[in-house]
Amino acid sequence: ADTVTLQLKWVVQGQFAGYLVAKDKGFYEEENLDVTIKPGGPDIAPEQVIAGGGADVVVTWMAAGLAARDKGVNLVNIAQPYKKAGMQLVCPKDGPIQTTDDFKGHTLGVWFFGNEYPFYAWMNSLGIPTEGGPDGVTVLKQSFDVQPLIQKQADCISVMTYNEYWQVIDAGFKPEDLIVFNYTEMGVDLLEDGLYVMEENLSDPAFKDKMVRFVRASMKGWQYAMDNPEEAAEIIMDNGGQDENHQARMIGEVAKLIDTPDAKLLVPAYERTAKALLDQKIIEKEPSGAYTTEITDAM
Amino acid sequence: MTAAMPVIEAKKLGLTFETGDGQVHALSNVDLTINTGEFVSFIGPSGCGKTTFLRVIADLEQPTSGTITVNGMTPQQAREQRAYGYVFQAAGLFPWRTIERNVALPLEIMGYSKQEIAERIGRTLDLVNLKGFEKKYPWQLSGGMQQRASIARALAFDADLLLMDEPFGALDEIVRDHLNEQLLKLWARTEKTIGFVTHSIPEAVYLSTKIVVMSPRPGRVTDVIESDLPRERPLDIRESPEFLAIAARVRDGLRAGHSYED
Amino acid sequence: MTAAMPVIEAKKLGLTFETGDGQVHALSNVDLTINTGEFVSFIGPSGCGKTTFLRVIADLEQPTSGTITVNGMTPQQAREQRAYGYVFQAAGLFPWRTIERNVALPLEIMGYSKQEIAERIGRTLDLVNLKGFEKKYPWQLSGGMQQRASIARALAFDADLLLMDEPFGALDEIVRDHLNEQLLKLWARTEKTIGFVTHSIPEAVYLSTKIVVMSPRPGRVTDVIESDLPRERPLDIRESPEFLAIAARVRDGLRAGHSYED
Amino acid sequence: MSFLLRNWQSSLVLALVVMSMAFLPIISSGGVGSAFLIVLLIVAGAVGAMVLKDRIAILVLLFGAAHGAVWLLIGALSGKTGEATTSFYLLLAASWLLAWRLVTVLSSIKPKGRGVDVFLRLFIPLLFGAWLLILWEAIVRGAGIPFVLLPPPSAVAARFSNSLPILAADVNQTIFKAVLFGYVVGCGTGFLAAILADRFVFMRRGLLPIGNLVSALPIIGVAPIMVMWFGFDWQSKAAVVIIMTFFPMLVNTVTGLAAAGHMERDLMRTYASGYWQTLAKLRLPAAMPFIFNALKINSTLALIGAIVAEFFGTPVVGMGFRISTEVGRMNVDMVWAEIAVAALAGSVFYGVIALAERAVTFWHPSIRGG
Amino acid sequence: MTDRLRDKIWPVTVILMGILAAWYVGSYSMNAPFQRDLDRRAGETPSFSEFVVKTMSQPKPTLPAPHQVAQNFFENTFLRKVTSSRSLVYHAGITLSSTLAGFAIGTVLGILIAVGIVHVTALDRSLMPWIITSQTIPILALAPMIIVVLAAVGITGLLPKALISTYLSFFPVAVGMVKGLRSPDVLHLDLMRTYNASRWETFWKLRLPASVPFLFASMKVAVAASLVGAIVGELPTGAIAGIGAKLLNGSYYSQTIDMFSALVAGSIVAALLVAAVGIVGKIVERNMGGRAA
Ligand SMILES: Nc1ncnc2c1ncn2[C@@H]1O[C@H](COP(=O)(O)OP(=O)(O)OP(=O)(O)O)[C@@H](O)[C@H]1O
Ligand SMILES: Nc1ncnc2c1ncn2[C@@H]1O[C@H](COP(=O)(O)OP(=O)(O)OP(=O)(O)O)[C@@H](O)[C@H]1O
Ligand SMILES: Cc1ncc(C[n+]2csc(CCO)c2C)c(N)n1
Ligand SMILES: [Mg+2]
Ligand SMILES: [Mg+2]
Repeated sequence: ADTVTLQLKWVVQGQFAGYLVAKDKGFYEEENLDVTIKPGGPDIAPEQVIAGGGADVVVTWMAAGLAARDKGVNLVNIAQPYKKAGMQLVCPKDGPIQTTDDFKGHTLGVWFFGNEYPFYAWMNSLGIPTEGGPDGVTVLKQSFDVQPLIQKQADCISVMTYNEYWQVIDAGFKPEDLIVFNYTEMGVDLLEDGLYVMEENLSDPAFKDKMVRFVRASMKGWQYAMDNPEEAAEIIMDNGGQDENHQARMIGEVAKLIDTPDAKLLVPAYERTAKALLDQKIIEKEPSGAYTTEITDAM
Repeated sequence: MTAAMPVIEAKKLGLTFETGDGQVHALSNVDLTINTGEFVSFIGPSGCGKTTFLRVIADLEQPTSGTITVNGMTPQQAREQRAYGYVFQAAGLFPWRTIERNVALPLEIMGYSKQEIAERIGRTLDLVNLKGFEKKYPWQLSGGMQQRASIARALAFDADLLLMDEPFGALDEIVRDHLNEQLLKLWARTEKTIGFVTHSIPEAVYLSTKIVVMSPRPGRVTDVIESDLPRERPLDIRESPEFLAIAARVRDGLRAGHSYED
Repeated sequence: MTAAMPVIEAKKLGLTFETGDGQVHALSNVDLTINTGEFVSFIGPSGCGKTTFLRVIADLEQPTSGTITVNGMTPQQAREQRAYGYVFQAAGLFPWRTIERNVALPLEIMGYSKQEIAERIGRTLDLVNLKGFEKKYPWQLSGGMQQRASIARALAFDADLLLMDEPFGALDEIVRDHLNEQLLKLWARTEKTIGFVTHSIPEAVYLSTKIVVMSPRPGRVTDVIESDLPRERPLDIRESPEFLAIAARVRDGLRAGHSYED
Repeated sequence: MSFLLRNWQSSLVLALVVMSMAFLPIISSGGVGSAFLIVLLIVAGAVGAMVLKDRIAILVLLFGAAHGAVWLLIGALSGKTGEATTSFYLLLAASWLLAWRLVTVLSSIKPKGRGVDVFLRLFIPLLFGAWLLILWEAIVRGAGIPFVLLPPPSAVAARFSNSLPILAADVNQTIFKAVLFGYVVGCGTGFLAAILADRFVFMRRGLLPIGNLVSALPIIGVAPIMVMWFGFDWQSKAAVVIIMTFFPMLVNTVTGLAAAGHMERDLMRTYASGYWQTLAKLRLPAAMPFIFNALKINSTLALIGAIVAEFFGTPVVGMGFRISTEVGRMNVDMVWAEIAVAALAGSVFYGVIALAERAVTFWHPSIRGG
Repeated sequence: MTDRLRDKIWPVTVILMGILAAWYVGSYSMNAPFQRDLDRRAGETPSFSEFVVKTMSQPKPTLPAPHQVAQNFFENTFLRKVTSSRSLVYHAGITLSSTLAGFAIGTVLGILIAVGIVHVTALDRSLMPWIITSQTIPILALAPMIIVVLAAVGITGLLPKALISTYLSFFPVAVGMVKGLRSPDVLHLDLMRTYNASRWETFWKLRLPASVPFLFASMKVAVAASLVGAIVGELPTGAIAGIGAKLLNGSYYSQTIDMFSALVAGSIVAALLVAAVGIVGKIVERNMGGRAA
């Protein structure tokens, strides 16, 4: 069987259910693939792993992928399972922030490590400086958790619809207690989990074929996970996930972002992402060849 | 002179060390009385318990049998009243203090005034002939000089009871004679009681009013010799027949304590 | 006896220590020749440079002027040929070794066989009367016993040149006499050359074929006395007029080196 | 023979040069022209170091040969990243050996004047460090290691000099706020706890086991909790530093307080010296080498602690923040620039403490020279 | 036995009680604000005693109460199979193995470096400052890169984590040993010189025994540092197993109770390790004729 190593962006959780299910259910084997899944974690940059030869294909966010490409790691998006962004900013309703006009002079929790681009793009479009002071917002590098909201260290924090949002709810907030700013709904979303490979590998037809089979099996896994969230959560738990109910719920939420599991990249979303990065000078030159539809077309 | 009052009274004193491979009887059945103003020398083969006895007096070692009183108190009480000046067998100077600061150490602890300290440092360093070495550190001095500094340290403050463990062992004869004389003068002037360990028979006889001869395994007192030499002792008293007679008695006592005789 | 061949030849030897507050002239202009099989004592006030001179011979200190040869070589070469046995002023036993392992140390280093080592430990500990203390650690021994152990350590191996820095300072007269005799016997038997620092005039005269009197600040040789006493020396030779005459000369030399005279 | 052994570096250099001839050229797409000059330089250095008598001449020759050769080697790489051949690495190793020889000769100098001594004390380690960087540069560029894995030092240096204001702000946040405060408080409380444990047997018996348990807390777990308790600004980082520095100080001080000799303690006993007097005049001075040991260990721990704690929630300034953020942005050169700053600051910090140690424990055999 | 009670158990118990009391007070006051918010949003007005109970039974408290931690710790230690990934014993075992591996390598490396520094002037002059500098590099910044680079050359599993432990633990050993190897008396060194003892013999018979107290003091610090290294090393490896993984996952889901019981487990491991080193040190010193202080 052909071997494939996949590097995840984060620890094992419902966010990556499709790949884990595909492996567990033997979908990869059916495609004659022997897939190794490497979990990620804080400060594991998948772009670095693939550049070092530690993986054949990685899951990462497009902003990070394009930034890496700009730095000479020639990543190419071969598939985009997540159609919509899951990131949002939530604020307690009894706090000072009700609308985007209230941001000035307050503290917002933001995830860094390549996850900060959508936030800065949004602030950029709102015209709010991020250096603090009465006319800008104070940015706080948010930890892994939702504590800054509970501790009132920040007035709003970043959450993923499928993960931290539910932790806020679990902590005793009711949905009606929260003001939510969803990046997708506001039209300032950047593409999230996609599959990326090194450009030089793509010139090899055998590799291309391997990727076609890989993406096909992965999407079959996603379909299965969306149809059987309980069983998928079980599989995730077996692979080191935490909190079974939370994982099942996460898969349900992720399903909403994936929509139809065809992994096709929406070119307008790509272009919006690239433009936002250019506008903020996160990348210096207009990206070209940063995606290919050949793999998904061949599925 | 005040009437002879016992400063130290040891009765059936015994001390046994527990070591990894059995017991060492350092002292056994020691009976001894030392009166105020006496100058008592301890002499005996090495390992016979001289140091141990001095340490018991100074409350540095606890006897395992018998009793001992110092000025009618327990050694601990006496120590807490700062009754002792102690010169150890090794110099034991603090390497981070200069010679003068080493001498100043007990004075600082006992709360002498700055001025008084300076004055006493000068006086005692002069006494042991270490003028000019005030600012040196111990490791910059020869062994004998270190030992003299440690003597100065013990003489700098006013303890009624001076315990000296081979203080002059590392000194040459001339300095030793000089210091012997100085010590006698100091003793005559201050009426201190002195306990003095030495290996030199002439030194013991020259200095003491009482000589305690000890013998080892187990450490015990084999002879106590009261000296009838006058209190005023010029150095040439050492050639006098009385002196030589006492010395001979000490030598005999010592020899008896040794296992080898050839 | 082999013809007198110089073992040590010092010419205009000088050594100055640099200290924080100025120079100390420990040795200056020392001229001295020591021949094979001689027993040379160094005597002088404390701080006059005796230890320093021994250390220069043993290549532990580098002279700052003049020259010195040992067996016609530099001290370093002689040291590399293991020409020295050295007894330091302080015992310097290794606290983590028992007495017998301490004595075994040089033997191990010089590659003696196990059996030979055991045999020599027994013999030398016997010589210094420390039988029964083989398994004790240094801190379980009295000061004099430690010093004797360190002497045993230096005698255990066969060095042609034995340097001893106040080896008997901490011992009582009887043991001292005993060890003096033993040392003389050993010397007669092995024809070692011995450099010996002492503060005792009788000891120096009793042991030596040559007595070097030194004086301090700066350390220099003020007198070299050749002893014409016979090589065979019973202990009572110390009462003979020849002996006393030499002793008197040494005492005068010593006294001249001291600043205080009363 | 012994002549060859005494200077084994030179002999090995010549062997390496001969071997490198078999693998020419040094750059896979290049000629052998510059290689000739490099080989000449290296051989001159090696042979010179063996035959010359004058030490100054040897030093000058070695310095010139080693650095000239490596300069040419790295120069040959410009525009040809990743094309180094075996021959390149052999010559690189040869020039490095020459530098080693240089350091060996320099170290054997027993300086007379104080100025020369200070110069050597600084120059030798700097030379060593410079060669670490040189080797890093040559290997990264020679082997074409991806920039996002390990950037060459030259790129780091460029980034460093372009980002001084950011670096300064980060240092201010991390070192001047968190580290210094945490270090002083952590070492101070560790010291006081040690005294307390020493003074009251009850405390020692009760506090030491619990102290061991609590203070060996893995800081990784503590950091998020500290952020929860003390907020995301520098106070929580200082708290982490306090926890990290407390344990070494406690342990070392307790050990040090037991280090005074038996005779010295007996001496103080005969003076009926009180606890505090014995502490001040005997046991603390005797404990100083141990206390400084802790101060030195802590100086590096404090820096690591503060930086690592910033991985968990901070304002958008600070060395740890910058490092974790810039890794995510693939600005690995900025990461290394921050690491360089951390290393520099840490070394200075350590150096200051080492100087203080020399001044305070001047009497210790290890300082007097043993 | 009564001695033991008086000398060991009683003081520890008293101080523990004090800490526990302070902890309860702390967890009340730290959890109260959030509880008040919760109640306000839910429109409840509990009595004071009800409120206190609530602050001590939050599922994700800011500072969990001791009994919450104790219960969690008990469940996860004693009621789970040791092979289960929910067992703290299992996680502690994983961490312990890389700690020990790293500690062993680090100690050996530290000793070797110290020996080199004490014996080779060129190393003494050039290496020491860089060893110190090495410790100022924030390891967590390097850890992911080390793991990535090592994985790229095919080294995975225990070794990368152990190497991070090594990195942290070699330093105290190296510094302590340099000091220890230089600690012999001048007199003792002179003695060896008169024997013309080789460097090796001087090292083996003098420097090494003299350095033993220093070695064990540094090893105590090093073993604690190793544990930190192992935990740090577990974070970027996918955080699947080990105390570090428990901590990370706990913090990722704000499961403070889990985090605290993982911390307790870590501390116990640390204390056991430090105690073990201490005991070995005592035994060695006793066999070297050590004298009770
Ligand atoms: N701490 C100790 N532990 C075990 N034995 C000891 C200890 N201190 C001394 N001894 C033993 O007690 C005996 C008496 O020792 P002490 O030091 O009193 O002798 P000393 O008469 O002063 O000898 P010296 O003239 O050699 O100094 C010796 O046999 C010694 O080995
Ligand atoms: N390391 C040193 N640094 C500075 N001065 C020193 C050093 N060693 C010795 N001296 C000085 O050199 C002089 C000679 O010292 P040395 O030890 O040789 O005397 P000594 O004759 O052996 O005396 P003693 O009989 O007291 O042992 C002394 O004044 C001493 O202070
Ligand atoms: C350092 C750090 N980075 C990101 C997140 C948030 N997070 C958790 S999952 C996820 C999606 C990744 O695909 C994101 C952004 C965090 N908590 N800590
Ligand atoms: Mg004694
Ligand atoms: Mg001397």
